[in-house]
Amino acid sequence: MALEVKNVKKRFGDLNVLDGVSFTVEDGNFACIVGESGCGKTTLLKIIAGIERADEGEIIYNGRPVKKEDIGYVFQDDRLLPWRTALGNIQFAMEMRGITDKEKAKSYLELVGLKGFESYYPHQLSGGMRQRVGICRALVVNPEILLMDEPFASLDAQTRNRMQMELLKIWDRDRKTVIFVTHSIDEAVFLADKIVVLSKRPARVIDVVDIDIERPRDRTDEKFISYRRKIMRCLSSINHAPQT
Amino acid sequence: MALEVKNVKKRFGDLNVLDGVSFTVEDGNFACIVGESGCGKTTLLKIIAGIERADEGEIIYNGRPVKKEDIGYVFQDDRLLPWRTALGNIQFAMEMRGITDKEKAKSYLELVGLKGFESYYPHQLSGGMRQRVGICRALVVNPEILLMDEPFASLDAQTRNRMQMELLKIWDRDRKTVIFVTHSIDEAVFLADKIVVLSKRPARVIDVVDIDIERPRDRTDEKFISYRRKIMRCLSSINHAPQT
Amino acid sequence: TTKNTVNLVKLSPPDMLEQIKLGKIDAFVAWEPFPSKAVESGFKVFMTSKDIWPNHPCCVVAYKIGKADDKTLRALVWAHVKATRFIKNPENRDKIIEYASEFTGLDKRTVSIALQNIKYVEYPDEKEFRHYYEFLKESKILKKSVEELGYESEDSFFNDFLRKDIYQEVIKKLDENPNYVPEKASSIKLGYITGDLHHLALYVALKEGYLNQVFDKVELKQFPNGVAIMEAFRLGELDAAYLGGAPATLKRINDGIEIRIVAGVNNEGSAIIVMGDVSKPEDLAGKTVAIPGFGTVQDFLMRKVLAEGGLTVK
Amino acid sequence: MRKAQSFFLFISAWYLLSFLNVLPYPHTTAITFATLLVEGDPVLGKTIIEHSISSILRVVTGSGIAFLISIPLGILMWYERVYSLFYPILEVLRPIPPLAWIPLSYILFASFPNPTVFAQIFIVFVGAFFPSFVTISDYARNTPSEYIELAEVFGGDEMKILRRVVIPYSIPGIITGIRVGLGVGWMSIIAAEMIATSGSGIGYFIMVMYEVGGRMPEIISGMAMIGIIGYGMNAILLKLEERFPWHSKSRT
Amino acid sequence: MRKAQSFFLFISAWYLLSFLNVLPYPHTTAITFATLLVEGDPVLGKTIIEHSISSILRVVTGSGIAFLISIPLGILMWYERVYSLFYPILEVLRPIPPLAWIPLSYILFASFPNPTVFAQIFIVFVGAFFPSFVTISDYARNTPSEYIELAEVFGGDEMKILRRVVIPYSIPGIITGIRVGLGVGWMSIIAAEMIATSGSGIGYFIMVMYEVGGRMPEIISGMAMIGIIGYGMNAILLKLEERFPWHSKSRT
Ligand SMILES: Nc1ncnc2c1ncn2[C@@H]1O[C@H](COP(=O)(O)OP(=O)(O)OP(=O)(O)O)[C@@H](O)[C@H]1O
Ligand SMILES: Nc1ncnc2c1ncn2[C@@H]1O[C@H](COP(=O)(O)OP(=O)(O)OP(=O)(O)O)[C@@H](O)[C@H]1O
Ligand SMILES: [Mg+2]
Ligand SMILES: [Mg+2]
Repeated sequence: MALEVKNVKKRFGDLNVLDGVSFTVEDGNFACIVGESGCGKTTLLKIIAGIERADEGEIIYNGRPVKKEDIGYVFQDDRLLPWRTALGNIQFAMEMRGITDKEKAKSYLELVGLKGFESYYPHQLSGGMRQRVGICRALVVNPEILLMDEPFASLDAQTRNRMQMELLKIWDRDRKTVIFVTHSIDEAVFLADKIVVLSKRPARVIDVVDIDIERPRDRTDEKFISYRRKIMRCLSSINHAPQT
Repeated sequence: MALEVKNVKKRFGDLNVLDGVSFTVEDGNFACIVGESGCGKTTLLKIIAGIERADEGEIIYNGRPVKKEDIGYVFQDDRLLPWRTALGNIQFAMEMRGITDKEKAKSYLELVGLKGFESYYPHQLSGGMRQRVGICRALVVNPEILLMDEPFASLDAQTRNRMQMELLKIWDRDRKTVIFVTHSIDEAVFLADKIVVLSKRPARVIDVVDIDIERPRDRTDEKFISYRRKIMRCLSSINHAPQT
Repeated sequence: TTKNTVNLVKLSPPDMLEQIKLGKIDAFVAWEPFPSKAVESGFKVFMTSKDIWPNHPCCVVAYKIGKADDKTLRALVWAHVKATRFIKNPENRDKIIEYASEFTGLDKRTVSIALQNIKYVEYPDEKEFRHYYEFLKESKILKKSVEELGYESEDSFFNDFLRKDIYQEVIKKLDENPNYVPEKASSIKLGYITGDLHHLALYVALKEGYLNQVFDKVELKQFPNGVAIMEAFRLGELDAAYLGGAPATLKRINDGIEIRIVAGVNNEGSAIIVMGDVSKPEDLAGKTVAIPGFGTVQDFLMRKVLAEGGLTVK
Repeated sequence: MRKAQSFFLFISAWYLLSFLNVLPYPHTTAITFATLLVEGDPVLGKTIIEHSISSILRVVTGSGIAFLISIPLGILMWYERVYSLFYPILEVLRPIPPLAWIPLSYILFASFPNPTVFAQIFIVFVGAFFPSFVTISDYARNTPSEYIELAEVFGGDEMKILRRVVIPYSIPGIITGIRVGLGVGWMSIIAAEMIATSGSGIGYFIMVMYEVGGRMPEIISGMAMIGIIGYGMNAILLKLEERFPWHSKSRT
Repeated sequence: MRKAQSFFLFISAWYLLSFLNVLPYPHTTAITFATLLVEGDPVLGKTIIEHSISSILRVVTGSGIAFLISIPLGILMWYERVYSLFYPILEVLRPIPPLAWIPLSYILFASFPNPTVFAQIFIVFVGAFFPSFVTISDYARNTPSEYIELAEVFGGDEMKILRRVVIPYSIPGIITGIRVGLGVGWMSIIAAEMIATSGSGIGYFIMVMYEVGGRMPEIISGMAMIGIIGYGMNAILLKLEERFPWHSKSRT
């Protein structure tokens, strides 16, 4: 029972992006992917979701190919439909699966602190608010596999911390498989059971670090800081860039 | 000689967004703005840039209103023109001012690590790459005032650190006035001469903290950490939210 | 009130045929060969134009003032008179039927019926022409008076409009010498209406070589109707043309298009076709009847018949 | 203010042309127009209002039917298989002008109770159908791939993508399509009335005035009436377009 | 494959109609068409190719001039002041169909050397101008405010915004506009040729065949020729549209 990414390769014309990426996420585990900008994280997530085709390799979920019904996806750009309100955008995802439950959609908006903005159109929302609507949209369909592409990048520290805890709460309750792309090592260590470190483009898996800390985690904890340092070192070693 | 934001007020219909925001940034200083998601940071930046009108208050630069020629702007969404390549998008900003200097545009792309991607169209670039093109576009016109709306949000830690240092280098050379919106307190303390802390919506200035550390700054430095803690406390106090 | 009114619509003659077949109209008036074609399809001739207004003028040969000199006109009128006389000669009957069939694209039987209803003439009767003019004036279809065009009186207008001297000169020469051929003119741009059996003389003049005898070059142009020919006159694209006397008069006066009539083409040659039981004008009450255009001779003929039956147009 | 300027420009140009003896004077035309509004012309005996109503009824029917087909079909062109099945046929039929259908339509509708009206409505149909169809299908086929991707990742099948993404995205295109289609439909009825006629309609009015001759003010009055009606139809549709709050707006 | 299906569907429908005695059989028509390609018709003595060339030349000239004006003017409608000055005039003139201009255009061009040709080109001009103008100005006026904001913040004046943002953004609209405009221009020439004529052109050919009567295969051949030419023009413009790599694409 696991999600297996097996030797995935992808090129865009001359540009070699994914050069044989393989890793496994156990069912109900929380995995984070970190890697340099432009290394191929979004491409990988799209391939897992089945909206981009791999040149080689395959994605296996519980012994079978991934189905659309398994997936919840948070896009890196917020990708809200401009003709729908905040609430309408969340309902959109439900409609795609034939569900209609306005109250549920509303309760998720409340969860991310957007009560009162139900009827705002995307262009009337701030960047962070739009991103939060995108997160609700992915959560509301109760997916087996939740793919999140830098969902918290445009949130302030407070909101981000709050959202991280809310996400863990939801995950803890339902124990879905999560693959979470982030640039924040702090965030990765705080959230993940397992961190997949990608090399720079063409991406390969350079390391898979299991984070063995009890939840809720404390960022000032000795172990936490040492994990952080480890991932940082790992990343900077591939990049051959001086570490700050 | 300074950029003065004087009692700026702004409502969108029923929604009170800016409720009398005032602060001053001395000429050649680097200011960071932090505040909760949706509090009005982008709105404030747009008002300073003159692309959104304030209901009340004014913006004074060196005793006169701000002119378009003074401004370089990095948008929160990357806002690249889809019909222009990476290089073309940078040249766009130059063309708006009647400059043509392809080599200069190229050199900025190189600066942000996008050598070789000159002729890629926006949809062929990763999220972080697009954001970097947006930064080049603002820098290339040598503005007196550089307004940056979460420019590094979608960058990985390495690239982000590199970009922060490059930005400081450029700033140190030209000593332009910078207003930089960020959600990362770490980033704010690392970059700023002065941090403007905004309350939650409707936004008011809750505190202005001068960062009195020599550059280059060390994130592990005692003083650095204490500033960080101070800003965090300040932010969380307004939000009445538990701090992690 | 529908008891004694008639619904009058304007249609092009080919459409009339289609529409009466569809039962959309109950009667129409048109020039040959359309009435004969309708008869061919089983419709009935109610009245021919001869019954309504004997000897009424129909088509004429007109020229644009300034576009044709007397030499050209003499040549044209000569060819036209020769062709008309050729048509009227009973010896040529078979040949004429063949020409008429080629010209209209109809079978010989239909054209031979149609030919009986047309009276080919060399010059129209001026009195009848004025009769028609009075009708236009009374029904307010004329927008201008001849005085506005710069004529002192209607008499002086008609003297100018119906130019008879060339025709008289040509027939006089022909009387003296049947083999008379006028001096050859250089070229002429000549218009006519597509498939209009009234204009058979033109085709005969062409086929029998009369036109080539007196012109170095003849440029023929087809038009769907007389209005189009008058527009072509206005634009200076034609030197002379075969067309109905109606559009010629209407546009001469209303639009001031400067033309003169130098010869007649035919008298009569139209008929009213009906569907069902119509034996007297009163029977048309409440029906839809079609005319080819307002202010045309056919319009006049129809209104005359309706008036006889005490009917008014709605 | 600006409207007044616009009007002034227009009238000046007209007076200039009248001065050059090309057109009748605006005031003469205005008087004729006013008269025609209340009194019938001696030739046809109907007011210009009566003619307009006939034409409008035909246009509304013909274009209405056209939109009933062009909107769903245009949207369905988003499906690759519908597109490749219908596009070649429609692309060959499209450039055949409404007028060229007149002879055929008379024969096609021969067995109908009122063939002239059917033929005219058919001609309006042909006129309104293709431009609206092209505009709508262009929009539908250009639905941004980002939104399609979004719907796909949430498990939307083609039907749902069509209903929830392609259709709402295409709404501005539908309205533009209706505007353009009505415009061409309006042109077509005028043309159809000019050639074949059933005794009323503005096109018929203009054509008869033209044939009878000497009625330039009447002709221009007819054209003005056409312009006014067209302007009205367009204005209503533009108001409709403003109803979409998310619709990207340019500065005002 | 799909094209074959499409063709098959079309031909079957046609045979059905022929069976019902509504249309002549496709094969009869095909033979007539083939004959007309190489041999002149007995009535007019010109091949259908010669007629087509006449019509195409008129369309290309008339629409060419139309686009020379509608493209810049459509783009300029982005300027609020241009818009409010010209829009009311154009909106009133727009719904006046090309055919309604025939009487006026004859008078306007009476003093020109070749008035019929001028009048016909003018009618095509009117036909092609308005639809292309509406499409282009719709696009230009809908330039996303985000991009305008971007240009403004970098100090672009209106001129630069126009050249660097509005124009490139509107390019797909310009091409759609040209496509729609050419379509209506093509319609207009056929209509113009049907009413007033200069001795050649496909519209003239069809009308003469109709008037002479009994020539349904010839009429359909003429319509087919119109269709083929229109299809060709459209295909070329679609190829052009594909040249824009950034143009949002739907799935293929
Ligand atoms: N055009 C608009 N119409 C209505 N409300 C708007 C509009 N633009 C912004 N707002 C509202 O103003 C508030 C502030 O928005 P703004 O984008 O300035 O926030 P922000 O501080 O930049 O947030 P973030 O950090 O999430 O980007 C939000 O509540 C937003 O909903
Ligand atoms: N459609 C495309 N055509 C060509 N190249 C592409 C395309 N999509 C992505 N790329 C290239 O693939 C590489 C990886 O892109 P991707 O978006 O996966 O990066 P990423 O790891 O998500 O980066 P970031 O952290 O900046 O979002 C980039 O170099 C990008 O230019
Ligand atoms: Mg990415
Ligand atoms: Mg913001």
